[in-house]
Amino acid sequence: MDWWALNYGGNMSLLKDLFFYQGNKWWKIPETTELSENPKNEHPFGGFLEKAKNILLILSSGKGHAGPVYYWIIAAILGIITLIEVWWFTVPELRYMLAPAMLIFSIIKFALVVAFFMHLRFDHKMFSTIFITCMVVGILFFSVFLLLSAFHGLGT
Amino acid sequence: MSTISKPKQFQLPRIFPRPKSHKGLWYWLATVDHKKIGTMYGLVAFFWFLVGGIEALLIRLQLGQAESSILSPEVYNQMFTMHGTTMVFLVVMPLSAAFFNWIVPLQIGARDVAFPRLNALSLWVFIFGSILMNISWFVGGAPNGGWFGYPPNSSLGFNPGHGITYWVMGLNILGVASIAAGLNFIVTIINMRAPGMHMMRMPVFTWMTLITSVLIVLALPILAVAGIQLTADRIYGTNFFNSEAGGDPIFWQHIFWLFGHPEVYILILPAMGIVSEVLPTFSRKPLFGYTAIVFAGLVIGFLGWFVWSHHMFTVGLGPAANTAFTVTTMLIAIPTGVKIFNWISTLWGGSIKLNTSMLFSIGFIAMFTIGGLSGVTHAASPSDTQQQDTYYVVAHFHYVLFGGSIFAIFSGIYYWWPKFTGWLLDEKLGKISFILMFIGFNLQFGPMHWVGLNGMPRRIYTYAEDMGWEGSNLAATIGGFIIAVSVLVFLANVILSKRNKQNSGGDPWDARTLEWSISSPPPHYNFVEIPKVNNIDDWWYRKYPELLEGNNQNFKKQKIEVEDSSNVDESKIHLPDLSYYPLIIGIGLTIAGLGVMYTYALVAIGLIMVFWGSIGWSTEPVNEDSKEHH
Amino acid sequence: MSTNVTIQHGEEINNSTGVSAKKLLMWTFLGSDVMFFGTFIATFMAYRNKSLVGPYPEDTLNIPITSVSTFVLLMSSLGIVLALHYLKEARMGLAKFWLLMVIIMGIGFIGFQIYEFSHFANMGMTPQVNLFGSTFFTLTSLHGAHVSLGILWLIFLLINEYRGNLNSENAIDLEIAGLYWHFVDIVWIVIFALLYLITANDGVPPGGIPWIGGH
Amino acid sequence: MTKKKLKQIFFPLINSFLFIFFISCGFGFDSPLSTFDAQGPVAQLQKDLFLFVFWLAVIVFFLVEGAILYASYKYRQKDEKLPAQIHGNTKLELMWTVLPSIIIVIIAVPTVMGIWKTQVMPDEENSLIVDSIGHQWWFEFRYPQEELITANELHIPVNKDVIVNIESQDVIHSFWIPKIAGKIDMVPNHQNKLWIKADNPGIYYGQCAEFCGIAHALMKFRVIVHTKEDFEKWKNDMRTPPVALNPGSEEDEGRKLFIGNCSMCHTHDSYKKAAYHKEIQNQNIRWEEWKKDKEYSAIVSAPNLTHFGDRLTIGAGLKENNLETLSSWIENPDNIKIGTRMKNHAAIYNSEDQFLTSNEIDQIAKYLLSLKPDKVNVITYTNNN
Repeated sequence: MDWWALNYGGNMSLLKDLFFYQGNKWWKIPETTELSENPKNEHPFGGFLEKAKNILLILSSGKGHAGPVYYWIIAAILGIITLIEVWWFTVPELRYMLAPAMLIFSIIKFALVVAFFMHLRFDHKMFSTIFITCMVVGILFFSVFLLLSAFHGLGT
Repeated sequence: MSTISKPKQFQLPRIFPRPKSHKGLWYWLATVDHKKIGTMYGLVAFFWFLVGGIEALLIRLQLGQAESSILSPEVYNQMFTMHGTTMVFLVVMPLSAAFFNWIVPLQIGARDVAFPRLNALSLWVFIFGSILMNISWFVGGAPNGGWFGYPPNSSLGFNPGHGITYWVMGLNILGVASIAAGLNFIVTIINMRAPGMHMMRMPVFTWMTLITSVLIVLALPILAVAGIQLTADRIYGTNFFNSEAGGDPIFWQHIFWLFGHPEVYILILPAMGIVSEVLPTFSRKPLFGYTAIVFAGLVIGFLGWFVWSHHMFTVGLGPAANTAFTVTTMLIAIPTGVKIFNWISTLWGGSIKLNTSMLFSIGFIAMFTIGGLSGVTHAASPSDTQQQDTYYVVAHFHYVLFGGSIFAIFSGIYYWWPKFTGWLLDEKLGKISFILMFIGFNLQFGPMHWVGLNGMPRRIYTYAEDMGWEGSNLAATIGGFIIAVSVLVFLANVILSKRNKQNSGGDPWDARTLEWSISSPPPHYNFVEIPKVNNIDDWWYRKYPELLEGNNQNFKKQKIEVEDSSNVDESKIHLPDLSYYPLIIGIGLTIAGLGVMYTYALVAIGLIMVFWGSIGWSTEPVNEDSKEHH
Repeated sequence: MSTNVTIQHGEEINNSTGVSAKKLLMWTFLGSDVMFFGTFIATFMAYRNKSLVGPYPEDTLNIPITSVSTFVLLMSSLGIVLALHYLKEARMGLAKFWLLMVIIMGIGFIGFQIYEFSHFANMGMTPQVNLFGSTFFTLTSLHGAHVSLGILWLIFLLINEYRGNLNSENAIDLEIAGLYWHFVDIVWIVIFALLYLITANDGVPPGGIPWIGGH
Repeated sequence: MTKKKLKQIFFPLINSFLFIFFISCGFGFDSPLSTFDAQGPVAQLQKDLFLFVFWLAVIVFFLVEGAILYASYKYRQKDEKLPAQIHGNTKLELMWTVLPSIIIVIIAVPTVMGIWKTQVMPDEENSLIVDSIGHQWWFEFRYPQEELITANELHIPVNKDVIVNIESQDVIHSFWIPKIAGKIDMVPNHQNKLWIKADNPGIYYGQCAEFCGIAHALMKFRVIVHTKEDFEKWKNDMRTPPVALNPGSEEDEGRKLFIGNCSMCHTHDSYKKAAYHKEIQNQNIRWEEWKKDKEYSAIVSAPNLTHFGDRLTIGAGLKENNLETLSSWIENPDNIKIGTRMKNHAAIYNSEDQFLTSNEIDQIAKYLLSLKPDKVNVITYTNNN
């Protein structure tokens, strides 16, 4: 547990981190330029979500940088994955695995483009927050919807 | 797009000169000032409120007695379709948008929204979209498929003619306006807050605007897709909802309510925001449980995405799906309850000033509670199969959307009117209009609970005498006319109060948030100096600094005057200049929409206008005189 | 009170957070577009194998050709990221070259799509013929409309680059156009996987009538 | 604020509440479509569940509204002093998050049990199966086990599980018999199932509850719940040919007119053997014809008129079935129900040379009323509405 305490400290509250803290971390709406102490307020949700926040922070933190060479490498990887996709499609023996494989490949490609080409990995974390929120709501939402369409009338 | 001005910046040759004067029609057409745009939103939406109200009165007249024949069944179907569509898309949403426009930049201490021209675009697209939808009355019949437009009844095979096409086209265009406005307010609220205004120092109205905008931005595209699919079905003969080609009518219901349920929260969250501003101001104490109210709003905004099938308990999704949606629907009652209890606690122990605005807000809590409780009876899906599509549902959502949204909007009108105009509305007439509206509203929609449980289905243009529904319907009709009288009293109030202007000053209510720290009506640049925010209700604590030191006993109001804008060197404040390109794009979009129904020539003209507008927009400098800064 | 007068220029970086408002707008718009394409893709998936008459995916889709066009679009994403990089470094020659390449690749992609559509139409597959046609054509043509809009936008920026209006100082304008372009690309990544690779082998669904029109 | 002003504001509020309460109570729940007069286990469960939630809601209602009224009266402004500035209270917040959650759980348990109880179909072997098909704007009923077919009047035995398979041919309708069970939609391309069971013999009202076009308000039906013996009799009747007609009588003239003008859409001889399958086939053909040419097709799907003389109502439950209403219907269906396909497609309304004289209309009506099973086998319909 040392690395946990080392990286994320022990005395943060989720609310403070989400809304009051100045910095450039994940899941953060940026702060305005000048800060001053907030008056004492009641926070009925203060504190007890701390662990969840720490897990989120750990899952999502990361550093890195990119330049033209990186871009070419990423493009090469993208191209290779596309080739593998098409090859996989043409091999009849692999066809039973087609759907999951294609989904995984497209998610990898999706993530590569978003993270490196769209600079989400290096940019302000708020952009990630916005985009990932939309993706999560969308994916959850349409999964439920597809389930409902597929299992219409289940149980009657 | 390229907006940074350079001396050799390419500019589209201008057909019209860029307006300069801050007066006259040309100014109103080209304005990018959020306050002017808010005013126009308000006026246009209020016009549609009157239109939708007249439609409602005609419906009530028809149903006032058994087997009446004031409206033909065809016209009746058009009436209730347009009443629903008008009230949702042309009244409550734009009236909320009017408040967003007027209030949000003032509350967060900004000079304008983040994208003033985009804001003007939203306004014009909304205005022309609403006109487009209502053109249908004059060209062969208004839409008649209900505001939910279920196919196959709304598909070409069962509903020939242009009515439904106008409806979907109008919704698509209005969707563009809403999404543009939603994007604008998200960016504005995140990015334009005054220094020191943390997210958790924002006024609740601004918070609810943010949540509403997020819902708009995520939900309206779904409606756009449904609209595109239905348009394609009707015009190009595709098969999305064509049951003969294997298309699934249930599918439309899913997409529509995928959009439709977040839409319900789009309609009610701004109202909750307004009430959360009015209650603490007139109770003269802080909002009870600010954080809880904000979080309850967030939770409602999120849960609202996963309850849509409670509109579909009777389509046969099966007990598994019904159980899941019953549970998620009931969960929504919890954050809603938290809000109601917090509002009551805000009243509790306060020093309540019962003026018109406050009465409407208290009326909101009282009526919204009834709507919420009847909502729980709907969530119980076995008994909902008895209530679905009866007047019980009509009663329920009018208690939420009229007793909720409209009451709160009137509360907001009376509350912010002095900020809009600089003069006060008459309290006596205001209270009369409240009492009339309260009685009329309950008289109209209260008996609908009973008549619905007594088996009266929705959307019927007539009913037989032996059904036992006449008494309740007559009461409802009388109630409807009482509401109409109260709206007339409100209009009279506006006219009479304007005649003997009672100057309000900048801060007539001894209010709490930043918009009251400047003069009324605010100058076009809003704040002489961008304020520095130290507290939640910053303006309040500037007036009562002792409160911050924990002094709860002997309060003294510090003498702080609202900002004086008479001696301001305006040359130092740079605001975007007027632009008529948003108007051109708005007109172009509407023409293109009309063309989709009639001829491609119009589509081409519309698209050329849109293209011209966008190029002009992106090449014109934001302000003409800002060139030397770059 | 400090003399903190924020001079505001409307739609420029004018804010108290230091985040570009335009970029924020674009990301929020992309989030909104996720729902737009999400609904269309969900429609397609929900109607998969529900067509009653042919042609079915296995009768029509041509994976090799689409693979090439997919590759072209992917590489255009590389192009725009390089164009932006060189623009930021003020290496205008390379910046212009790559932006031009992106536009050419984009037009190439649209060309492939036009070819594909006309090929399908010749085979007898139209949006009117069955559910597969309806869902396929609306989704791909709306994606194509997004690409076309992006091409117009990039041409506009390229003109500005030649006129010297777009330079390293306002590279943000290219960056947000790039975000849009990348998004269109990732949507195609999903479309290529779902509409083409996964469904391309779908034949006659239960209850469907086999298609007799030949290739 | 003075007391006088308070009176001005609060008394109207309270009065309006009371007013609404009293007038609403006066209206009662005596409609034939009332959901409060449950006559079957499904409706009973739904009613009980509603009342359970309702009374809980009433308690919450009085607490909340009472608190609002009390607070607004008690804490009205008395002086210019500021009240105590309270920002919140964590314990209270927790309380009113947890308490509603508990209430929700209390409501959710019987609700979920109710969902599974009402929506899971009973054993098919021991149930009567009825197929109900919604049309614009009438209901078709088929009994696949018995091979019977009828329209707008659903006959079922008392105290027996009935599974209704619910479909639609054109747009979405909804099948609803408030006194027996909650509604379920009739959706093209989907087969929904509804379980109903009636406790007492009698006549119950049904109604389409999903907006389905111009005559939505007029799309009704009747459910006739028989005792077991009566139901057997009814089944026998449905297989018995009608009373023979005297050649040359008015009824016989009507028969000829009917065969010439009406019988391409209206089947009236489903008492024959194997008529069931033929009628289904015919309805499908009619439906296909109409789909092909929705404006001018010569035939459209139409209600089966076998033993029409025994029907209680005409026009899908709109009017009592007698010579006067029937003649008025045949003369112009718009008199009774607007927008019917009969009016839009039948040659007798659209081409001048085929218009009927009032005499002919009377003859057809008399013929239709004479369509009664031969054996006099009187079933007593007890109308308890």
